[in-house]
Amino acid sequence: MSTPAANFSEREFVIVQVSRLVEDKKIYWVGGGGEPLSSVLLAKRTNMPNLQYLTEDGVVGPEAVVPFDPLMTMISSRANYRALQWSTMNYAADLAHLGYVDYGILATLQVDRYGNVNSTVVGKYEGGEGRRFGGPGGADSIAALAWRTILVTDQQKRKFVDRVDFISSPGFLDGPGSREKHGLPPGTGPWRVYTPWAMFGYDTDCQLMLQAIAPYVTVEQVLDEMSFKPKMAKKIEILEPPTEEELLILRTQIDVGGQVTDRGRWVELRDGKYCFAG
Amino acid sequence: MSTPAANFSEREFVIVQVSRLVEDKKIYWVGGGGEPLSSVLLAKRTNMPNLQYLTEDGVVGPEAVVPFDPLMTMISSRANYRALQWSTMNYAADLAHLGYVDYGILATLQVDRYGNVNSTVVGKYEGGEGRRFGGPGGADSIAALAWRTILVTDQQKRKFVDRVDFISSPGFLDGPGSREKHGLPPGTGPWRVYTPWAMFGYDTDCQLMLQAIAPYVTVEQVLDEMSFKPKMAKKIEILEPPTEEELLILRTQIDVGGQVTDRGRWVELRDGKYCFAG
Amino acid sequence: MRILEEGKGEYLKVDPDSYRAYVRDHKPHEMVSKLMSEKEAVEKLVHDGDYFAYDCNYFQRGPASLIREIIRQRKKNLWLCGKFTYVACAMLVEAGCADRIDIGFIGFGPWIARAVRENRCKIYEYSNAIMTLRLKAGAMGLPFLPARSFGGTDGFPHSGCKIVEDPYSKQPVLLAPALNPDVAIIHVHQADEYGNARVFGTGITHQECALASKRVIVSAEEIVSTDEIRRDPGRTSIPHFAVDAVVHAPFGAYPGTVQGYYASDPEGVVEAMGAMFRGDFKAYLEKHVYSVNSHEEYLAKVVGTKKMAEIRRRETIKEGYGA
Amino acid sequence: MRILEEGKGEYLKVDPDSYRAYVRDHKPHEMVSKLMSEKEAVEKLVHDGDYFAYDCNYFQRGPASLIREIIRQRKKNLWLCGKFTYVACAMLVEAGCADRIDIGFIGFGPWIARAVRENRCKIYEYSNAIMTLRLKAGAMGLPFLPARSFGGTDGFPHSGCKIVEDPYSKQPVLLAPALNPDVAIIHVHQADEYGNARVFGTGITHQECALASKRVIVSAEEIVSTDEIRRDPGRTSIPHFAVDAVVHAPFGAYPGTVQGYYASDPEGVVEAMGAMFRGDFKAYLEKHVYSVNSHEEYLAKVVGTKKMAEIRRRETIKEGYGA
Repeated sequence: MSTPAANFSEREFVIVQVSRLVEDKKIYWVGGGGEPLSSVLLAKRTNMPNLQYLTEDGVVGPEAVVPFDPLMTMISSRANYRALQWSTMNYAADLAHLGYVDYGILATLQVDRYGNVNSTVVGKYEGGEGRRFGGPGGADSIAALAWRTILVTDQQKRKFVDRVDFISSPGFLDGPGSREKHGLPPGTGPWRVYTPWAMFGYDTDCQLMLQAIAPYVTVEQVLDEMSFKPKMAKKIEILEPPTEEELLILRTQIDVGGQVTDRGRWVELRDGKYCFAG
Repeated sequence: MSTPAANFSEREFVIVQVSRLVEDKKIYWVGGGGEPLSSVLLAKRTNMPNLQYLTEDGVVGPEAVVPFDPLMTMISSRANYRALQWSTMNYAADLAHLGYVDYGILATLQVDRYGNVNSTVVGKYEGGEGRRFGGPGGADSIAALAWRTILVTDQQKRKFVDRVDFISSPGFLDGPGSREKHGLPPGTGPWRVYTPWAMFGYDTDCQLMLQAIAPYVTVEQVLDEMSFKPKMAKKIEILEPPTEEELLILRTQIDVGGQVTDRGRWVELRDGKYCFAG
Repeated sequence: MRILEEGKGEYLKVDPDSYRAYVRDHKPHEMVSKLMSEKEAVEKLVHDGDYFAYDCNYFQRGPASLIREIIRQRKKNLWLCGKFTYVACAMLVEAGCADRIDIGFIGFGPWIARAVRENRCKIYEYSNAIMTLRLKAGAMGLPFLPARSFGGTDGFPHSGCKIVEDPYSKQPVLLAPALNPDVAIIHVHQADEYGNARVFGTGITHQECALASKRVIVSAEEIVSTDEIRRDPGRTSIPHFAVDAVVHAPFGAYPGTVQGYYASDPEGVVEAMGAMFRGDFKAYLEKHVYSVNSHEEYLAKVVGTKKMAEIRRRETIKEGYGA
Repeated sequence: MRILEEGKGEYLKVDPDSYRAYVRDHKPHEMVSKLMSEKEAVEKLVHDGDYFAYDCNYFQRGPASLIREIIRQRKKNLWLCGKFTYVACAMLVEAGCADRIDIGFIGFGPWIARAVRENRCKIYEYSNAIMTLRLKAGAMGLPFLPARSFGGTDGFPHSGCKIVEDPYSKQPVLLAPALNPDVAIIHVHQADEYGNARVFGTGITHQECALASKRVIVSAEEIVSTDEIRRDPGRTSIPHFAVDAVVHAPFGAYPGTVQGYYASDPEGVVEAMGAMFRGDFKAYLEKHVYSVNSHEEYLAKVVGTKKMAEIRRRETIKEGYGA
């Protein structure tokens, strides 16, 4: 049942990677829908049935019925089915303030060396000249209050920048000590960044560090798709590809319509090696 | 049906007086049980069926089933029957903060010239030498936040003092402007003090003013039972005695066991005049 | 308690004392029937220039029919509480109803971007949680509430938040200014004619919005008796005295869902999202707002009984959504 | 934000960061069964010297059986959260379990008065609402919450509250320090084995106590399945991860009431009140606490099946007290 898959999309790859980080004994706050929620739903259906997560609408530990109608990842009967508790947003924020959120999972538009997240504007903020996006939403609270934040983003030069154009949600801001200086609780911050090509952690100086790559890319390819050079782990690991079982669950139960995964390139196993398809 | 009663206790008199102040279109926060709650329950059963009150346990607009078991004036099925909303204490305080509480009604142990209320200690606080009581409870919030506070107390020298031994719940503190100085919202404060013998209001300088007396006492008797001389209204009114109807409801529906009213002296109508019995 | 940092964004004046006086003088403390049509409620209670909050959003148990009515009545210069929402802010800006937005999360779209560039719309930056906290402060009658988030962001300087030295821990802590909107609209499962209202399931800030706002319109899927409310007071989410108008609006959240009652209409959701992404709500507003005079007419002519039956049928989960 | 006035009363240290770390390291984030006996729960979770909060009181849906167990185990040097309560503080002081009390309202009685005079018990002054607000601040993970009451009282100087200049309105506003008790006990209608708990009807601060406190014991009239909890998540008052022990305690509030389940026992109430007013709990404690080894034995030997049947029968009102 754990046969490595021969065919999968980059998106599927990243969802599977994040799902494997998830632990039964921890509580997650999942930002929005997309990859973060798919990862958690996948984990719940692979080997973590007791996994608990909350979302912005104050739902605690639901047993969501998938798939969802478009955008219906919160305040909907399927997303909130058989929860342990229903409440409202300030309650979710209270739990996060209290330290109950072990991990936050966020999809991000743009991320920088210190794990700061931009979901507000690409380009210049003043005068409305840049390209404007929706704002931090619930991500700011997750990034500020979860003990460890897992970010999911694309491996693209414009998304992986030395300094985000606008800090919508805090990473390590300017480095060690600066979160606390601005009133955020100590011991928190970004922990991992996943892209379809790589996994990053953080060094003790709070700077991004490449730790592992996908089996279908090289370190050079990854670095080419970043606007800055990250720190490098002593040994760069190779991430395990999705298994057939994981993909089956993802495709038939969670992302049935392909809304989440139907972007990015496809990967195939060719002559015992993973490479981009076509 | 509105025959003046020929026989009643001082306690019954004061409950009836306060009940007549109550208005259908206002919201009351009733402190504890005793006279304040009895007055409101009586009002609800005379001519104000839609009267709404809340209590410390976050009940909004109950249709209480009387009588209650001893002390069961809150968090009990009879006291909270058919409420409009059930919640908890912080919610009651929120409503009071918001200005929803038109009137607060409080029974007090000791009250002073400025309407300050003592329910903490009679005598010296330091060293525990004075006689100690239970503390402000919910009364402090009522006294601070209700637009108008109605106090109920005994007409006794030791209860009616120039300055209370300990301000448990705020009246006008030291006079005009001092509530605001200590963070209390403007436009609030004590409004009436009822005793079995008299009704007091407040002058523009925030000092207690005798406005009316019971038909069975004289102004001199009232003043004799105060440790200070209050301001006097231009005309001292005579309070109307309870009616037979009011007493019937009070005795048969509300204070059936006599727990609330079975203290103080009895009053009777003798030769067309009210006087103390016996 | 030193102020360490201050945002410079304009914010609705914090004045809990005036709000208290408003509550005393204008909120309906007595039980009076407030049933009225959407038209009447919006005419009476939504004023040009208001700070305006709607709870939830156009797709998720939001007051979609009331938002359409506000657009239909061509309200002007609203200041929007833009938290946890997709298309409604963009619709309101494009329809000419709004010119300021406090942002937690909104579907921004090219139209708002254009309006911002042309200085027709001002943006202030928050997060969803800070906006809901501001409403909570407003609903508690307090001037502010502290929080441990939002500091250090680039949104902070464009907000009304401050960072002070906590006099207890001596650590920096953020303060969020209380928000008391002029008007709020909230869609609920059930309400009685006085405004005692029940929301089943999760939500964003329905109770906070109702208690924090000067004028409150509740639209309800079902009007129930006050006896029914009194039968289960633990289910009451909003007390009558916070509410100024009760509108009976079955399918009031369409094209969105009301959990336990009906599913969203994916087609309707995609149509609205598409208009937002294109930055062109003209056709959408024409079809869904201006072509009809009321929600009843909208249901009859635009939505249709077939669609209504279908979304009811698709909402198979009922557990937890009834008293 | 200037500090204008400061209370000088000792108060439990405000340290939200340490509480967060405690929650991360010690709260049971996973679903594990926590069913245990009262004896075991109190042995494990109530420590000498703890700051100890019980919700409601000995007469009104309070954890009366757990309070008796704490006395039976002769816990020492507890610091009591004395809000909205009659006899329990006096019992705990007289039994030698407690030597500090934060007072909102307690039945004081001559025994505590004597203990205070003899410097065996320290008193700090608050109000019920300020104590519940302190717990709320603790339950929100914040260092303080503002309030518009308690300033100007003679309790204020004996408290941990401060009055500061509100940086928004520039008016004086009170701050109440957050309270994160070491241990809290809460009696509820229903709980599952993990601690997901339901309170029906009104209450004081059950949710706040559970979320604010390091160690939490829930005693429940009924143990229900997690499926039953999941059937109606809107009824959940306390989530499992806040709870460290679940004790099945039918008639756990005796001699008090559990609304909808059983009435109070007026005789039992008067007996306890009488002991308090006399300032002599010796006979009361002997009979109701020390003469038995457990709540089960207490029900069998002291209360008796007749009394239990009677108070169940007298609780005729059920409306609103069931899921």
